[in-house]
Amino acid sequence: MTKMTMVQALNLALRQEMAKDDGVIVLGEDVGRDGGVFRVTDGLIDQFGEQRVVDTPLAESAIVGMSIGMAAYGLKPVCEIQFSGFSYQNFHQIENHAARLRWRSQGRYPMSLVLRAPYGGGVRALEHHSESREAYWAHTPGLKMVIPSGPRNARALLVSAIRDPDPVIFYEAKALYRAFREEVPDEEETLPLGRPQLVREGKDVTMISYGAMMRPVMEAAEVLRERQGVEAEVIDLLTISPLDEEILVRSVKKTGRAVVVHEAPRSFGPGAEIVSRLMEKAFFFLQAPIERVTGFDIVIPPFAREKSYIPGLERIVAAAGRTLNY
Amino acid sequence: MTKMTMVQALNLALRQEMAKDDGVIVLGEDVGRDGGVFRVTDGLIDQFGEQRVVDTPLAESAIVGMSIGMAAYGLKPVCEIQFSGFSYQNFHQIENHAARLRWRSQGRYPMSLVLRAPYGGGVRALEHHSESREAYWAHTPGLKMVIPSGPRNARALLVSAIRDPDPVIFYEAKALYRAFREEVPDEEETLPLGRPQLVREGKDVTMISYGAMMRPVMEAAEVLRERQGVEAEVIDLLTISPLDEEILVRSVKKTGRAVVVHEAPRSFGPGAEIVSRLMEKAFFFLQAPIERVTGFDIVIPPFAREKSYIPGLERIVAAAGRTLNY
Amino acid sequence: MPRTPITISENIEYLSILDEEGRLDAELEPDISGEMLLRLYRAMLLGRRFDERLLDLQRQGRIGTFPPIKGQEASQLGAVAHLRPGDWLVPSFRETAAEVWRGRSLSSVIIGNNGFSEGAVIPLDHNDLPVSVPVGSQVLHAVGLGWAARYRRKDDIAMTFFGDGATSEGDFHEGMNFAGVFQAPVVFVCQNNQWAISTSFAGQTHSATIAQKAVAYGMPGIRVDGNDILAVYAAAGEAVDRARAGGGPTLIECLTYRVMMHTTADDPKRYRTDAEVEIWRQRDPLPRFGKYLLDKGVASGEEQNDLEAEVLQEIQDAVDHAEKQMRTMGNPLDMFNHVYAELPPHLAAQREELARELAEAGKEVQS
Amino acid sequence: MPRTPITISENIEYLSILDEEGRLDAELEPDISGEMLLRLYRAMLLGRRFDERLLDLQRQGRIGTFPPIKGQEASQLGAVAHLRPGDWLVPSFRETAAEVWRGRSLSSVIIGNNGFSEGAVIPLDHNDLPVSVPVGSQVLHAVGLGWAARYRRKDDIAMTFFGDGATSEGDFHEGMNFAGVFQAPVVFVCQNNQWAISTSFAGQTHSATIAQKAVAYGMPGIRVDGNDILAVYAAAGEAVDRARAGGGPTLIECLTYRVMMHTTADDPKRYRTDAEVEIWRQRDPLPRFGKYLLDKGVASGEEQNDLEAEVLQEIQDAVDHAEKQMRTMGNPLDMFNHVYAELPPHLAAQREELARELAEAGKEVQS
Ligand SMILES: Cc1ncc(C[n+]2csc(CCOP(=O)(O)OP(=O)(O)O)c2C)c(N)n1
Ligand SMILES: Cc1ncc(C[n+]2csc(CCOP(=O)(O)OP(=O)(O)O)c2C)c(N)n1
Ligand SMILES: [Mg+2]
Ligand SMILES: [Mg+2]
Repeated sequence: MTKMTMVQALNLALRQEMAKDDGVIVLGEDVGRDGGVFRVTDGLIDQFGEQRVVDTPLAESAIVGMSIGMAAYGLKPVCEIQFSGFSYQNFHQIENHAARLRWRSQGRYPMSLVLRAPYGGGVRALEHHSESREAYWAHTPGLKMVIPSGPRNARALLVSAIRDPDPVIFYEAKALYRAFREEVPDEEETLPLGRPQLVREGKDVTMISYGAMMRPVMEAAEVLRERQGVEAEVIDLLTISPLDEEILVRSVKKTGRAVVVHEAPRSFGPGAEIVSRLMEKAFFFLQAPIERVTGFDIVIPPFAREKSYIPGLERIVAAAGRTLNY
Repeated sequence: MTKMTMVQALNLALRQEMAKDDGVIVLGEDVGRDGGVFRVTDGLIDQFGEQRVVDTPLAESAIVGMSIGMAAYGLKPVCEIQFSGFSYQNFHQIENHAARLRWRSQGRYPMSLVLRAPYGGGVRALEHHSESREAYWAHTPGLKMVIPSGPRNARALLVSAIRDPDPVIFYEAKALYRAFREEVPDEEETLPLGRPQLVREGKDVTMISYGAMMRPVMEAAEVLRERQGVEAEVIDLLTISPLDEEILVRSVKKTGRAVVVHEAPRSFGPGAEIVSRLMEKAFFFLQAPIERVTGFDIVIPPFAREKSYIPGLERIVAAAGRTLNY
Repeated sequence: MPRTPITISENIEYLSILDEEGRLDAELEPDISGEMLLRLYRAMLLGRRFDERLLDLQRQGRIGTFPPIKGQEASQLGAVAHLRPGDWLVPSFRETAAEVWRGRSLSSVIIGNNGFSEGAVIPLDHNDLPVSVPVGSQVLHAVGLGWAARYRRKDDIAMTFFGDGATSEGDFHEGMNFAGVFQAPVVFVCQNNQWAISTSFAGQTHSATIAQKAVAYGMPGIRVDGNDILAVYAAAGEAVDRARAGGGPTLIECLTYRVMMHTTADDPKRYRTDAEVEIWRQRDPLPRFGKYLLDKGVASGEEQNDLEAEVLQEIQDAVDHAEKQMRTMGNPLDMFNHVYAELPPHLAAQREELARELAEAGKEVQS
Repeated sequence: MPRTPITISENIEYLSILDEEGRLDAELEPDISGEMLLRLYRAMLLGRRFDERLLDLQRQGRIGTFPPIKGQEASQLGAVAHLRPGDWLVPSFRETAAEVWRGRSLSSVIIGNNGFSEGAVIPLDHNDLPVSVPVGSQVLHAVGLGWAARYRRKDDIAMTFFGDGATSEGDFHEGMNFAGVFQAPVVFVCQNNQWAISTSFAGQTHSATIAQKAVAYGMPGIRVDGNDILAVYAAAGEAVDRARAGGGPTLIECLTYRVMMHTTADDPKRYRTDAEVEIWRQRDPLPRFGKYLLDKGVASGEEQNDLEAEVLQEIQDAVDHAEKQMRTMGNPLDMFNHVYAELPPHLAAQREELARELAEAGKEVQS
């Protein structure tokens, strides 16, 4: 066990999987010599060489398109898109091909491909560097969409994503990269994709979130207990899609109330799907409308105003209060 | 008044707006000489010349990127993407720029741009020619997303879209292009964007849909009356985003039940947002979970199987039945 | 020298060996065995007759929309002829002759054109990708495949096909550039059939040739008479050998013509003249090659006639076989197959929904 | 001639006028008025000193991350100097000197670098687009603007800037190709500063120059010494005149160097040697131009020193002004402005939500 930041934990995941499986290839802009602009791939090129840690020219569609070819060949490309705000340059390669090639070839070609990209706000970045648009991928059949919430699960999920036979979009919250350290076991650890985790038990209200928002959500749960004696149950989705609602439904059947929290814009966002699943599967148990605490339906503003955009502790606490007092 | 197909009605809209405003420019692949692969732009080049009906090289990002430049200049480009399945090639131009340039320039540059694209299944087409992914755009702040359901509203909405100061993604259901004719007035007609329409009154259940699905939905409403004496109220969204839920909420407060129908995949799809808005605004009035009748969460299959994918009359009737018997 | 021309070090050439009058440049004549010549001729003939038959079937409503290849057989076959089974063919959507050369069955083409996913299946003994509809997008996959082969220390290469229209797409550019930087073993074959639906070559690019676009990527480029199978064969042979030997990628432009409509949904009379088409009908690659074989004594007129009959029979058998097969296909529940390696719970539930619906409608399907 | 080289008809040249030793090729010396020479020198100096000051501010935490331009002043100013107010500058993110030349205030740069949307405002008397961060994407907007100007029968042109890295993006290719086909009045200026973050020019493309990429689009291309403002000025002048006269687009490659880090978040020591940087520091465009003015008698050493003081004062005033302005900025509710021409109902409601939240938190804002 070592205490690690999320950057270090992700680096460990890559390092161990690369050592274990020579089919794993890391590629992207500045992932080699530079070690990635956030240093997630730091040092990999020294250990594995330029053949396995590939600095590419500046072209996202090509990075993904080339990865698709590699995956069809049977390799396991882990490509980095420098910021998720530039993953739309390769949207068509993902939608038209990565998400379909296994299916189109009737199972002939595997598509074990991971697209890593930093997402989300809170790091005083330039325009296009703070978006949270996981819903685009979550709505795309054939993909898996994963977002870890801390060093330990980031490492375990990345290992699982690399081993997964299907294409995985793996978003990493920039705000978490160096925010805190966690014990991460040296030995191998995986986490199954498609399984949300109950991370705090409670009986009064269910809070559902993922990624960077897990921190204010957990804080809010604590504050609710301290301030009002409210016991919030908290679920970390980890995998956004395919969304397994079972544990969510179970929790809401118990609490009767739910708050969904994400940075992404509200309308047509991830929260809407969660609301819908809960309404479909736990209709009679709901005591109040489910609250969505989300980014607004506008472009996330440049950093002078981003704090007011991103859901924070008080916004979450207030929403929980509303469901409780409904 | 002339009886027109949707193709003819769209052509009329373009023709009249172009005649009226020399800032309106039509551009895209095969829109000129060929009149568009579905003939929506048929004859425009003869009337307005090559300067206003521009056949472009084969590059979607360029078509949209060039349109963005035109719009910043103050023109009103109406670009055609040949099939919505190829609009992901220009996803970044829309997300990174079209949806933001007014905002980025603090209101300095207008972005009066319409992106027309045929969408949806039911015409025995090749792969990538039958998708329904309006949720991508609906989730993107700064855009408007419009889908007409017949010749007359198609014409009126397209005129409004062209005059709108904001970028509009305008999806046209291929299945409706020549499916039926409607009286379309010769004189100008517009419809406000952002206003769903109540198209059938009823008291037992609210059915909400748009685009090509309006036909089976209206049929289902009729069948429900005939078979079971159920009075379904039907709402045609017309504008998917910005979604104005007012009329939906009012209806559901009356009926207590709702069925949402779309071709798009279910998860993280447009229906989820509608469900969420209704749950937020009409929670106490809901007598049963809202039913989502949608495409499955898979790539729409090639045409031998597409009938089983796309929601049809019986699937809709059955869903209405479920909410009524809940 | 303060104002000096920049020397273009890339080699960009034009190649023609057997011209449209059937005149042979004997010095450049590639050394092809009689057996290979016959195989190529048969494949061209099969490609041609199959295309014609598909058009009939489409007009009879027995298949859906499809893109005819007539006139482009030489461009395709002269190039794929060099591939070994372990190599990768990465087609667009208009390379039926090339796909069939690589082992794709005629019946699978018919089945695919009838909207059955089953038609896309690639023969197990060939490493090819299925048809790719989004124009230009497949070019990048070839780069990844070529890169991967080299990484695995195989001397397999990737050959990708695309049209003149495709060269306008960003993906073509990104793919060429990546191939150049990584010196990937990829042969880029542009079938410049001079039309992209209604857009002429002149409307597609202001460049005089596609071949010279190789200059932008520091890569050799060559334009060949694409209706001259000997020229295509010679140029592709050089490119394939270079790629296999580690010499990097090549761009080949086959100058040919789309004699038919873009797809069966298209009406070319709207945008081009019959006169232009007529000129190109005269340049037909098939009789040109037939005459060469005749002159060379590889296949007599009679032998060519026999081949014709053989090929027609093969096509008839394929149609019969496909139509028989399709009667047992189409279980709607199969649409859930292969979307993921394993069906996730929510899809299992949706599959169940559909199964229930079908059962209620009295449709018998195994679920 | 069955195997013949394809003649490249595009004119691709290299241009240098005032070399790094300060030697002038008098024959090629462009005819620039003394007033213009002084304006250009002042703008270079302002660009340089402002860049240095921004770096200080960033290190002091008084602005956010930003991309320094040091060493690229000549590439930018030699080109934009030809634009008229009605023309369009379409920048990437590393053209601060060019933007300032066009009338953008220094304080707006500081404000923008502090995360205020207000910083992006374009002066009303110039037709420029704001900074564009997605690499290569802006190139297409220039084509649309140029096209639109010509459609409106104006002889205004568009000039777009981008880096060597940007030439790998599909959008660069699509933009060049569209400009060629439509003969749009666009000048494409590539600042080849030889690095795209950590990727060297050699790792970016296998092409020997950026200029020769023009061949792919049937367009003239020229490579100039980008640290030689006379060469940039001469080449850009020709290109601008050609575009304005209806002669179509041009690609200009300014060979220069990113002397500083990519952005203040970058550490170039990880991927390049100090020795390489040192070589390029010697080629600094600023003293080279200063010496030329001295030799030419346009500005004495003393005059240059006075300019230096003047420029520093201008920068100080801008910093003061910006910091004062920012104290009155930042109403969070403003984030809802300009997303649409009119606020739609759901956004009005969300704005209301935020206003309530801020009120509850005791924050005073006008809603
Ligand atoms: C990305 C994309 N845009 C548009 C289309 C529609 N489309 C199909 S084929 C075609 C023309 C292709 O021209 P070319 O590349 O020359 O190939 P050809 O059809 O001549 O073989 C177009 C526009 C498509 N399939 N994909
Ligand atoms: C589409 C896109 N991909 C990646 C990035 C991240 N990024 C910003 S600048 C840059 C390098 C740009 O290099 P170049 O075009 O040479 O311009 P320079 O920075 O040298 O001025 C990268 C990779 C981006 N902004 N946009
Ligand atoms: Mg073509
Ligand atoms: Mg650069």
